[in-house]
Amino acid sequence: MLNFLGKRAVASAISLVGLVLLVFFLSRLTGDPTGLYLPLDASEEARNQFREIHGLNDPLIVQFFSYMADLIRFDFGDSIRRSEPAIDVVMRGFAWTLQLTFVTMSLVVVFAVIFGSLAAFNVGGVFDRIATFFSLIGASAPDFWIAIVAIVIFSVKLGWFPTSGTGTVWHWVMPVSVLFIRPFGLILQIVRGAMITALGSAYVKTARAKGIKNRPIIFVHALRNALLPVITVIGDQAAALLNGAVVIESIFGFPGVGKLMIDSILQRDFTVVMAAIMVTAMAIFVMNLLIDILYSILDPRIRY
Amino acid sequence: MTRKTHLFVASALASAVAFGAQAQDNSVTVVLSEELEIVEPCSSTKSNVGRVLFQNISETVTEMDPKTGLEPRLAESWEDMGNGTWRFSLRQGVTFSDGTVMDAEDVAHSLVRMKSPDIACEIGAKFFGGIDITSNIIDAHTIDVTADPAQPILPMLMSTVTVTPQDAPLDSFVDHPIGTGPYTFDEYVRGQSITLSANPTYWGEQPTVQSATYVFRSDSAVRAAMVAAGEADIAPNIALQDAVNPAMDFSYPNSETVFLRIEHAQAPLNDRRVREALNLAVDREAFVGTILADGTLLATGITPPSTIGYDADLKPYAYDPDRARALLEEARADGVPVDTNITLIGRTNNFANVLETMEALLAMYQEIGFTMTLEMVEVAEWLERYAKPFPENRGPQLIEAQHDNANGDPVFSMYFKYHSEGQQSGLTDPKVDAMIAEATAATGDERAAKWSALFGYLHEESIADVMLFHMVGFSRVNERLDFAPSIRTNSELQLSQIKFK
Amino acid sequence: MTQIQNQDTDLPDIPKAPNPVGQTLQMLWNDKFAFVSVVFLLIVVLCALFGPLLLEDVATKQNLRGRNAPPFDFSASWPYWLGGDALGRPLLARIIVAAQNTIFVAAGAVFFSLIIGTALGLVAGYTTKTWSQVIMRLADIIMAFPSLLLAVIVLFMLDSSVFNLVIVLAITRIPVYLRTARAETLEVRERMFVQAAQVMGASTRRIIFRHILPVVFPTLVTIATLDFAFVMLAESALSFLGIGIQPPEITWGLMVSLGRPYLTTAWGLSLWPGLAIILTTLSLNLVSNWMRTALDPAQRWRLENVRKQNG
Amino acid sequence: MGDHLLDVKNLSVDFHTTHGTVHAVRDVSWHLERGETLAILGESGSGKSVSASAILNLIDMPPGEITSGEILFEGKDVLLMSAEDRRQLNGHRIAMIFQDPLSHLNPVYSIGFQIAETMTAHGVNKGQTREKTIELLARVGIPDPDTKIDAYPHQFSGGQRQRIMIAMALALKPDILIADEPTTALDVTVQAQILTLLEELQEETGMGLLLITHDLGVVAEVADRVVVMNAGQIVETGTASGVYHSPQHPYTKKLIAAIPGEGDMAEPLGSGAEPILEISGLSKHYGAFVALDDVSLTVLPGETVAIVGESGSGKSTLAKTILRLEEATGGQALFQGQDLIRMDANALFKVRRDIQMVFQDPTQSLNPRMSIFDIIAEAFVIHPEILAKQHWKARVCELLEQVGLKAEHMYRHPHQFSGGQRQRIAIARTLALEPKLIVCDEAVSALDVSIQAQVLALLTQLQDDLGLSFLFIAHDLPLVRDFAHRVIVMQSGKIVEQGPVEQIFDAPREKYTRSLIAASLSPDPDVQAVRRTALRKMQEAAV
Repeated sequence: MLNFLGKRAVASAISLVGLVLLVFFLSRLTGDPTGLYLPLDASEEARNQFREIHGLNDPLIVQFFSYMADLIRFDFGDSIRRSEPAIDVVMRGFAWTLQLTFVTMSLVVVFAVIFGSLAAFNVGGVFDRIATFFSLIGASAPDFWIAIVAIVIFSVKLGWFPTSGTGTVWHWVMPVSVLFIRPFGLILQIVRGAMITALGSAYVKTARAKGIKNRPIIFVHALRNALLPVITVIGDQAAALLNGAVVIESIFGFPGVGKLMIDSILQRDFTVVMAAIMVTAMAIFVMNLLIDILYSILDPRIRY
Repeated sequence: MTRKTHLFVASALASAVAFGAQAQDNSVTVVLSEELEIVEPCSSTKSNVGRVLFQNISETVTEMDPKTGLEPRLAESWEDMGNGTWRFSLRQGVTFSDGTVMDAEDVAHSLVRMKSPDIACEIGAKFFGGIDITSNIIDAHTIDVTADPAQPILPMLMSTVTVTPQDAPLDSFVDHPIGTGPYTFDEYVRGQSITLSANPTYWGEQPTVQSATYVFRSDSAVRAAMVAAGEADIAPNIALQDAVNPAMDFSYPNSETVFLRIEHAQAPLNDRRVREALNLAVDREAFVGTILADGTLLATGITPPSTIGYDADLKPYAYDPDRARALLEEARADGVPVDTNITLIGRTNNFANVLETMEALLAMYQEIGFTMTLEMVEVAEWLERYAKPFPENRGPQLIEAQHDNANGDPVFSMYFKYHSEGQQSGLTDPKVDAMIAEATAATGDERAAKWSALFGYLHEESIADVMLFHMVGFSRVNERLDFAPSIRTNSELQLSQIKFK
Repeated sequence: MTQIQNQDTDLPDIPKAPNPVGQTLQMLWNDKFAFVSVVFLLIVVLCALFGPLLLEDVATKQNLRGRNAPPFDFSASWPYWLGGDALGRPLLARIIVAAQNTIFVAAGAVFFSLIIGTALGLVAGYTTKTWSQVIMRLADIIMAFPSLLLAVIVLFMLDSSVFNLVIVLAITRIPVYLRTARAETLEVRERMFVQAAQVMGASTRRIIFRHILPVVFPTLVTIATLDFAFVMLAESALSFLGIGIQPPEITWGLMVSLGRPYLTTAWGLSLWPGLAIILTTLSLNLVSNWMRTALDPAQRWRLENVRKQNG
Repeated sequence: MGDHLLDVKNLSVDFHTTHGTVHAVRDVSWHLERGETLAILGESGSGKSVSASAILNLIDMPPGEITSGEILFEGKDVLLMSAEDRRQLNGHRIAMIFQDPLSHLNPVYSIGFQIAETMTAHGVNKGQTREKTIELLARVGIPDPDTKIDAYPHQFSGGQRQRIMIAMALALKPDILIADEPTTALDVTVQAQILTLLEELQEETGMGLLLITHDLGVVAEVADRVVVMNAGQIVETGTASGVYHSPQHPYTKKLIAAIPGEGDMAEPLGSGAEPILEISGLSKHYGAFVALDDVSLTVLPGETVAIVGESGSGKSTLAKTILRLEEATGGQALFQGQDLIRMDANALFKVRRDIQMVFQDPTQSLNPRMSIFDIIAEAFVIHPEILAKQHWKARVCELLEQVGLKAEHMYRHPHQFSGGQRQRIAIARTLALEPKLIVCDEAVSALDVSIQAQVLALLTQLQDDLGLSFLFIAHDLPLVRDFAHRVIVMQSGKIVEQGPVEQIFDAPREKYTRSLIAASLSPDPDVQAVRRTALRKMQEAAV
């Protein structure tokens, strides 16, 4: 196990270094941020001054090594846009994103697993058809569209939930619901497929021959086996959310890392972009590791 | 359903109702279109920074009122001492919210700070670019300010200068602004909200609004919905299509002017007939009340009608496709390469409906017979093309831009847009350079006349660019407030002017 | 019950070389949902092929004074039946014209990511550990690389053209195919028919392409059809954020995003193209389910014409 | 009429598929008494398991449908009971064990949990289950039950897993135990142990045992009465001994005739010929585990050399190593004088034509996505020098006919054939390369006896016609006895004994060989009764 963790850590570190290299040089190709921060009418002198302050005048390779030198001391640099440490800006947004991901994915998993299992138990039945139809529709509708329609209906017309923002539990209802739809549809399909396989397996036949009731057959015997492929997809979906639910965050005014990322990219706030990518990448690597560990917990045959 | 879930639903409804009532008593919530990156008074000409700080936290030396003209604020009076020097007498008994007394030292420091090379202060760069400002403290409440070159409108320029305490750092932005205004800056929860509350030691009249919360939503529909749902009181800026409720939605001229910048050096745009055809090809009237709001004015110059020197006699180019085609033919006959592909460049999210506007323009130009392609680009890319140095091998381009001048004097616009040395100028015309120089140096009626002459020359003689519209903005205001947006709402929101019904 | 399939009876005679086209059509007809979906997709493809040719002019004809015309005005000419857009252009005609770019972007992105991802995945699954490691790290990096940044980089350096968008979306989707192809390859390479081929002396290339790929491919095709939906929505989201395709180019996703500001006043502007996306992806899903069955010889009988008798 | 413990009367079950309706069983009647062992004998597809599934409500309806008949348990028709009442019977009054215990045990739960679950599902207090489970495990012979109770199915051997299944089934001392092919996948020695265990437990509890099997040897070992089924119908019933000695129905006769292990044994070939394959000192290590330890053997042209041994003896590893599917750790394998082990890729490619392999499971060794033509003609694609392209079709037809299939089969896919037909296709594929040596790795183990006989006859004929050599790997001794010239016995990666077939079967030297032979079952109940006594004595002597 320790050996496995070590190997994974090394692999993640390699990926991270590759990522840093790539992002650093590629993002610098998207132009000079100076114009974005100074007024249109700023003089060339002022522009040079600005570049000097932010180290943009040095050759790219020099910039890179000085960035790496700082990075080794866990100094991610300052945000140009906010004039505060980039890592602070990112961690603030990431805390929100992490919560949002956690809440959304927890609900998705619970509901997708329950509905998917029930659909699989009676393939071709009414429940199965309804669940399949709505999950497919849900998985193919543009989320920003749903989000705005939801605000118009539930906040303005009905006044049930606040339109946007954070603060109380009620502020979370709509962003979570909208984010919920797509992974729910997708994971429900996967659960259904995996459960059909599991319910047709030999050990389920054994359980029936033993006189086990239907509910434990579905949720004890079949489900734990069916979860293995499902977890992979859950991981992918959670990773997508961790990378930022940009559209939803910007509509609902949710101060997550996705919105931060897109703003920073458009504003060429490179230090924040780099820090945000590193933080989310680390989170994704850690999550993948957790998933592997979860595998071995769920399936005693898997040992690292 | 169990009893538990009943309770759950009931409490859900109960607390949902509570949101409607959240905006209450004498506090207001303002919903802005984007989060403030910095809360620095010397950059409060950025519109969202201005809406929070300008005259609420930080006050200026003088104040420009679009109706009455220049008014005293922190300075009670001023006089021209000659040679570019003006003397300002400051108000007595004014204290900063941290308790220190505001005096001439603070004004002098603010002037130095806004030009500090170590921070990119918006005000310094935007209004004092190319001008040396020195100050001389006469006594605690009297200060001489000298501009080189001399600025006849220095008192007006001083209406942009926010006064910060003398210990404000010269090399970094402040994150907790302190000013003399009617409000104090309480808290900035990054990513979420800013709160202000009334300053009990304010030198002036105590405002009605006792506290204010600013939140940020990038989507116009959401901002409008928040005011409609009672979660916010003012959305200073919403899109035309969201302004559907006459009881809540107010339009105001927002001092923005939309135009297409032409770089005269590029063929075929170097030909006056082609530029005229570009102007004649646009059916400006058709935009108003459709893509753009009712009340949008057709522009003849780059500054709105409230600016001095605005020439009301200039007539916008009327839609005349036949004449436009004829001009093109004429130019073609003279060997002008009129079939060269012209790139029409628009900036995404520049204003509501910018896309529709650009597409409509493209269709109109293609209708006349221009070979034109449209490119919509994000702001960084747009800047690369709009500001000097222009990119290599760019070919002929029409660049859409929106210019804001709410300060009442064209000087803030003309040099940068039309002078040969101007950062965004597409002209190299010695005559224009000379006219700008003269008008800048002039005062009073002479100044207005000289600006008028320049407007006329650019519009009729040179046909410098394709002037389009003076824009209209929309605000949504909760009906419990007594507040009407004005041209200044584009860049500031004085909470002290808000009353309750 | 396994007895059914394992019956050791003589199978009925079948014609010498079955006609694959006829057989496929028959199988399609036997699954009515899939049949309707294929018909719908064919219409979409026809729109994509000929729409711009025939309707370009109609679709770009602006009428500022007749903007946001309501739908279902059947007294108007047919392109206006779904109403007009913000510039008074007929929505139906625009949806038809936009089919070309939409399908091109989605198909292009899916195609390239499928090809590249599958190739890398097969290599990672069948060759040495070193290559496998290199490829997997690459997949990690791509996965952690935000697609938005990639879009900004590519579209800034190149142009915001349809083809460049295809590149962006294709790159971001590569890891999906890569990881699936690798996982399946690792499993399939242990199967006995692969060993049988090795024993016969089959080359590595032959084993990968003739034996492993056909077994892995149906899974990948299923993912690809689902990805179609994903790519269309991703393209739409990029447009929403202002870094995707820009007018005057037009896609369904862009239309949805352009119609968004009018949701409260002219809902049709984003609803109709949104519906086009939903119906297309729904059809693709149904067809992919059908295809998964039809591509699997062991499952194919479910779709074949029910013969009068079994032996 | 409620005299019998279990009475199945006129049962007919249909399965509705898109392919048409399949009559899985038609008008089947049999009964079972307390303390009695009834065997249902039949080959795959005979419908022998269907009535058992019907008893336990394991048939999915649809697609299944019980069209007629009744199943009386203690005089009550279970088919008329509510689903809940039937669940109460399952595991409590009637229990079942299956062929493949690995897939029939849930891989993700400990065996203790799965055994205890049977008890809790029928109302036993959770607190008592652990103790009872340990008792049960001890009873069925799982060593160290106190700790093994928390282990998972994959941590046990095949025989132990079946013991666990038995413990699970007997947890509540059911009146009836249904055993569906309980020993099919197991080694002979383990099979004998499991059957003994079942017999003992039946004596202890007095339960009725319903045994479903294809193996006459198993019938001979345990059954009192036997029901023979073919194509969904009962063709014959009687006592085990009666049916074996005087079968009435032609199908039964055919079945008994096909049983291997009764014919003449082959004479060894003259030793004058140059060996085609000469292996010496071959070894293969997986880390510390030694799979092959210094193995040496020879194969003559036209000779069949059988390798027998239990699972884990290294016989499959030997095959894979020779074919270079695994790399050997040491030793050499000379094929016509060239060392296969150290051959470079080019030479190996050439020699591949001469050494071929037939795999155990034809379902898995044929690519399901290729047509029969593609599968067989692949030989010509890989080795184009064999045949010009225009002759491929004709040659494939010829090969198909040679293995007893029809030419028009070549456009079909493997799933359209039965197991026996698939194995013929696999053989046709190897023949396409015109090899000199074919390695058969359990090539007929998965097939029904009658099919086994056909395939072996085919192989024998091919040997006679083409002079092929076979390296025949099997665990089934009677098969080997009929087919091989020489036999090699392997245990734990080592060769323990080798010699001509007659010597091995009639005068085995090694104790291990003797125990193997003793454990294999005779289809004759009378012979088997004698053997059983002998084996018991041997075991007692060992203890």
